[in-house]
Amino acid sequence: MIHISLQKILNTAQNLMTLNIELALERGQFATLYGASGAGKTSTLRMLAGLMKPDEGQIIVNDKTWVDTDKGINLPPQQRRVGLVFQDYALFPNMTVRKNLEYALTRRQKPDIVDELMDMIELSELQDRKPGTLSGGQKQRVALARALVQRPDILLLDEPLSALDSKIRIKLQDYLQKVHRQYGLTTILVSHDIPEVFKLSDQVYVLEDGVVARQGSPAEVFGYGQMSGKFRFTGEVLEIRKEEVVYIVTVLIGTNVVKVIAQESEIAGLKVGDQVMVASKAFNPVIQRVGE
Amino acid sequence: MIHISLQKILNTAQNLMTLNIELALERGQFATLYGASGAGKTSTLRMLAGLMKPDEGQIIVNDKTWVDTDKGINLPPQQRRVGLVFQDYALFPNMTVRKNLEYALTRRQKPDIVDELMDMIELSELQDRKPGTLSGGQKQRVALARALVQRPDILLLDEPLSALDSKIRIKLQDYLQKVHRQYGLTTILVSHDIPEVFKLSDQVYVLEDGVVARQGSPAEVFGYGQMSGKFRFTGEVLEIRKEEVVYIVTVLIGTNVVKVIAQESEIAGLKVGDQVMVASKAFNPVIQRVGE
Amino acid sequence: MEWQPLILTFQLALVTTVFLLIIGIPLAWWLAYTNRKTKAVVETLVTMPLVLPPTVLGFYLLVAFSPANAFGSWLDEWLGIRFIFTFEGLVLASIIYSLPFMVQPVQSGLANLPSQLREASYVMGKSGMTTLFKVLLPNIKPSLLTGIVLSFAHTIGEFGVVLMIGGNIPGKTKVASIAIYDEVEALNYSAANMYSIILFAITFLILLSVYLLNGGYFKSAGR
Amino acid sequence: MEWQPLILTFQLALVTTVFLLIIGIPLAWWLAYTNRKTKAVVETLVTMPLVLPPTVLGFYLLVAFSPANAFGSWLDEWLGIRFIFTFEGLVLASIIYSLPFMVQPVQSGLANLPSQLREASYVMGKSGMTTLFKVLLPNIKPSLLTGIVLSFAHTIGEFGVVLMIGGNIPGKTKVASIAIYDEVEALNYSAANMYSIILFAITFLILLSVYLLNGGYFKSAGR
Amino acid sequence: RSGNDAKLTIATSANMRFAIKELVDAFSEQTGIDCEIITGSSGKLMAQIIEGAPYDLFVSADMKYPEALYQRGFTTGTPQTYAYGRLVLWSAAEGIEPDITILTSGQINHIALANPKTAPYGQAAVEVLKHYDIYEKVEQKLVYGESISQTNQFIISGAAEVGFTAKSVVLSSEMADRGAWIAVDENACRPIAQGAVIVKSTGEMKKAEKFYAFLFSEQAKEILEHSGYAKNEYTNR
Ligand SMILES: Nc1ncnc2c1ncn2[C@@H]1O[C@H](COP(=O)(O)OP(=O)(O)OP(=O)(O)O)[C@@H](O)[C@H]1O
Ligand SMILES: Nc1ncnc2c1ncn2[C@@H]1O[C@H](COP(=O)(O)OP(=O)(O)OP(=O)(O)O)[C@@H](O)[C@H]1O
Ligand code: MOO
Ligand SMILES: [Mg+2]
Ligand SMILES: [Mg+2]
Repeated sequence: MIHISLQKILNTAQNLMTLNIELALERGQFATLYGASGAGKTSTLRMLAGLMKPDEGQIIVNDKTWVDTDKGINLPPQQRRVGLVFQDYALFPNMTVRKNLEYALTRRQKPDIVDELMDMIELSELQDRKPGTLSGGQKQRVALARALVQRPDILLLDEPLSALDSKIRIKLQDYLQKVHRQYGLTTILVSHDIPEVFKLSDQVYVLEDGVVARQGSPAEVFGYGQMSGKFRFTGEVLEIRKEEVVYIVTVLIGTNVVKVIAQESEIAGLKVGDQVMVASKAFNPVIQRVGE
Repeated sequence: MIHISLQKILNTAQNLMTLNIELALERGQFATLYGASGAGKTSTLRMLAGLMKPDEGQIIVNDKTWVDTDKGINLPPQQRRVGLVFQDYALFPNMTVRKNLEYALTRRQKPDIVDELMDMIELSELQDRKPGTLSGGQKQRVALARALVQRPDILLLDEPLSALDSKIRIKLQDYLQKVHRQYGLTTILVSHDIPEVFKLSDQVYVLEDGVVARQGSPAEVFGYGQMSGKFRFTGEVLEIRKEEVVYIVTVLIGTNVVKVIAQESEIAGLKVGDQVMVASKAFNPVIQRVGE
Repeated sequence: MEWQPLILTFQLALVTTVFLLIIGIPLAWWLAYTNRKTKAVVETLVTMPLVLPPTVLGFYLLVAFSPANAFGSWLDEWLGIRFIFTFEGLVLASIIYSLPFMVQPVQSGLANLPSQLREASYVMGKSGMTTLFKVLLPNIKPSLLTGIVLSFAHTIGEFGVVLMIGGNIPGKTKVASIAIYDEVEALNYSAANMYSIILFAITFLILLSVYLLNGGYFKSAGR
Repeated sequence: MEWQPLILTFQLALVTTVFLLIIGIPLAWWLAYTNRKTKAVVETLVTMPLVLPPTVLGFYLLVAFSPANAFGSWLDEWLGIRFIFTFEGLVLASIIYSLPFMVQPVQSGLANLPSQLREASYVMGKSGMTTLFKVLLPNIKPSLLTGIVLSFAHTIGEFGVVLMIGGNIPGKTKVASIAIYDEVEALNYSAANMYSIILFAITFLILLSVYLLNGGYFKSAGR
Repeated sequence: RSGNDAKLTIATSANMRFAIKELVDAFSEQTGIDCEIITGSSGKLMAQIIEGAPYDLFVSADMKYPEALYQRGFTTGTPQTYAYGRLVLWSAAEGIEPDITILTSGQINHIALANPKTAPYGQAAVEVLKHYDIYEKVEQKLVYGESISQTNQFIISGAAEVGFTAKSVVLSSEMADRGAWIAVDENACRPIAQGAVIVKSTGEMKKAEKFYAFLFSEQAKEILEHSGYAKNEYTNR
């Protein structure tokens, strides 16, 4: 079990914001911190990693106290078994991919894990290249592998995939899932991307102005419920066109464009850019693989 | 009309890649460059802006020759009427928001446009703040406004929204659309995000290894066609569960989770993470606004 | 003890630093962004005056600028400028001698700035000059201050070159460093100490305030 | 003309630069990352030796380290080190005098590095030392080279301090700068020119190669 | 650093730079003792001796510095005068015949002399200017070298059209035929008495005493005389 209870006054652009976070994570859980820019997500991760000192609070990880401000305990980052993937990777530009991973080895560790991780995350071909010559997705994989070398108790991921294109993004999500399971990690992810949160996490914590406003499974938090018979899709209105007596509303659902016929009464006040729900009463879906 | 025909040998990590781009844009068009990391999108924009010299080629904008390597013409960036929004904003850290915009004014210009743009893009409240204290979305808006101050002929946007959360992202897409129409711009956007491309662009150019592999409207390029009666959605398999004699496949479509009942034959070879198409034969959708 | 040498010293340091800013900044700018092969040669040349003992450098300057020489007499006749035994000469010599201390920090400051700032300004139609003064320099204040501090301090302590080309004329070229040296040689240790302490105290206060300011900048620049 | 002063000069410059690296790097590291109020004071103190004329600084060092003094005789008796009229003394004096030229560039190099590099290393359990040597320094090579070049060149040209504390003893403290000075004073201009040209040529080649290397690094660092 | 092969270290003022070489050569030939010459300004050398410089003898440009050393107990005895310096007016500029009378003319922009505050030859030069009653008139033209040596650089480079230096300089082999010079009337200033002392507590006392004795020998007097120094305060009195 990981108990986190932190308070910190952050000075944002104009005013002060009190970060006041209470989290209780199961071992092996994949948790996500979700929230608007400036909500305090990165600050929370930094306090977990020991890179920022909380004003008050405790962090207890598997019965070991990392932070207890009352007792004056605040372990330095070196003594916390944490892996951290920074949003901008923070790879060491002077080292090759292999050297970046090897640097993370502790003195007592066997170096086998480096090869194991490079195999798993498909880095072997890149091992002699310097970070400067890698594409964004490749860099990200190296950063992930490097954070895993020490077999951390907790893996912290700060918006690791936000700058990547969808193909690489999906691939890296798969890697994340794989290592999370394989190494029995407790993972805390910061992400803005709802599909990503859905796909990866057991538990979502929504931060708003420094406090956890909601928490639960992705489906609970994002309010779509568990659907079965009836189907509902949320999407965005792209176009509203009048055609004779009805209106044709073009809706973007994910990457799909759907045209819906609607009555004037249904679309009262609706305008382009609005979020809408498209539901059907009778829907017999068939599924079919898309050729890649 | 904007004619672009450029060749440039780029040295990528291991080998050389020849960028060979032919584009013909209508005035007032919103075009998107889409393609994998390293395909040459940024390089194309940089050559348009005059920040990179092509090995060979021409750029003719509204009958004015910006580049003609045969004639030795290569206008410096200062003489091209281009607005460019860099992926990392490139705001001047030493200037306030207002000063950033005012800096862009030409000598002959009336300064009214600064206030006009700040109104339109809702920056007035931020005008006295320095970029360092702004959130990502706010920075992005400033960068966009700054690029518009000079009323450029062509607006170039290099993945301007990729690092933002979805709420801010949608808002900024709206701003983009608004200024594109209002100022009659010709806009070239680099984006990885298919919904964004759908929403914004008239024309998509897909770059692959330095050449335009496909082009057309978003619907044409991404192959979904213009749907009417029949509905199809593409999504990703999240889970496959056997329940008595049938399988329940959980599919993520956009941010929606859908459960589909499938026969064993339908899901042969299907696994978690696969892209699938969910289609229905009879679907009578109703539309409903989502409370914000 | 007289105040004149001290005043002269700070005048010299100030004027020299101002000229070094005027000369050093464009040079640093060119060096930071050029791809020319000559770059390394210019960098080396800028550093070379450091390598000679100041008195010897001073002697070579003396020979070069002497009115007995073609170049020196040309300067005198056509431009009316004399560089030996004049304040102007001290300034020139100090500029040559302290040039690397201005150029090097500014150059590496500029080289470390993200190139997008420059490019963004160019795309907005701004000239190199405007870009340099409005965008680049305001964003490398720590490096600029480092350059200013090193140049200023080095000029205050300069002695050999100044002695050689200046001729130790009271009120004109007798700066504090020479006055102190004089007193030491004349076995007037108490006067020498007095000068040193005052020079030290004033300079200490100047530099301390610069560094206190600088501290603020360094922090904001260091992400 | 003898080769000994030239050899001695490069020995002095080399030893001094090595010591400056050893002392200057930790100092620069502390200055780059500390938030202490004392920071500006230390920065100022490091720069202060520049402010005194070298000969006067040399004189004060001479008095401080003289065995006629409590401190000097303590050093002599307890540590067996003599700093005056010895090579060790030249090294010490040169270190004090050139310290800002090493500290300043390295400090601003470190301050400009993204803090994530340091933090990433700490999170991996690495000590400050390991982080400094394996991660930070290899990524500020241009700044390190600037520091090395300025210190090296400045030590080669150093003259006033060295003359005062070293006393011009052949083979021990008579470095090239003093030899050249001597020849100029003795009106042996041809010998002085000879020394100067050789000193110049060797240093020019050393610095040029450093800058050519540096050019490569600068480019890769300048995004 | 003692023993038979150890060298004798002689600290010498700037004006003696040329004569001392000849003296040392003759001495070494006679006794087989090798010598090391350290040249510098008298004030600097004195400061170094006080702080423990390994110099065996101090051959100064005047009596003041050796006397000061003696007062502080750094020498074996009182300083003795080994020679009297002579001042000359020297010019390396084309078309200038050095003479006291031209100093006030418009032809002359700068007059070089050693710093009168620290160098005896500079002091003597000021006395000369005052003797001819032109000090006030030429004060604006004066430029000061740190020592005789630097004064020489001003003159040779032509930066100063004319200047006062030691006779030993213009008679040296290096400067023979460089420019033109005239001797300054020895009645125009106080004689420049130059003293030498043996520095106490060096390991080379015996050798130092030998050189000291040699410095006052007839042979040395002869060398000094043809180098530009005088045996007596006034040659012609
Ligand atoms: N060391 C610090 N001390 C005080 N305030 C800080 C510190 N670091 C960041 N802040 C402030 O705390 C607030 C929260 O920042 P944080 O980086 O945690 O947000 P975030 O949720 O990660 O946002 P984003 O999605 O933009 O990354 C910001 O307004 C920031 O200015
Ligand atoms: N000035 C240059 N000279 C030569 N090659 C370059 C230059 N700039 C970039 N390249 C190379 O050209 C290739 C294409 O780069 P470009 O930045 O255009 O890709 P991109 O499509 O924008 O990719 P991303 O989505 O990662 O931004 C890269 O492999 C890069 O290393
Ligand atoms: O020999 Mo001196 O000390 O220049 O007069
Ligand atoms: Mg964050
Ligand atoms: Mg790009």
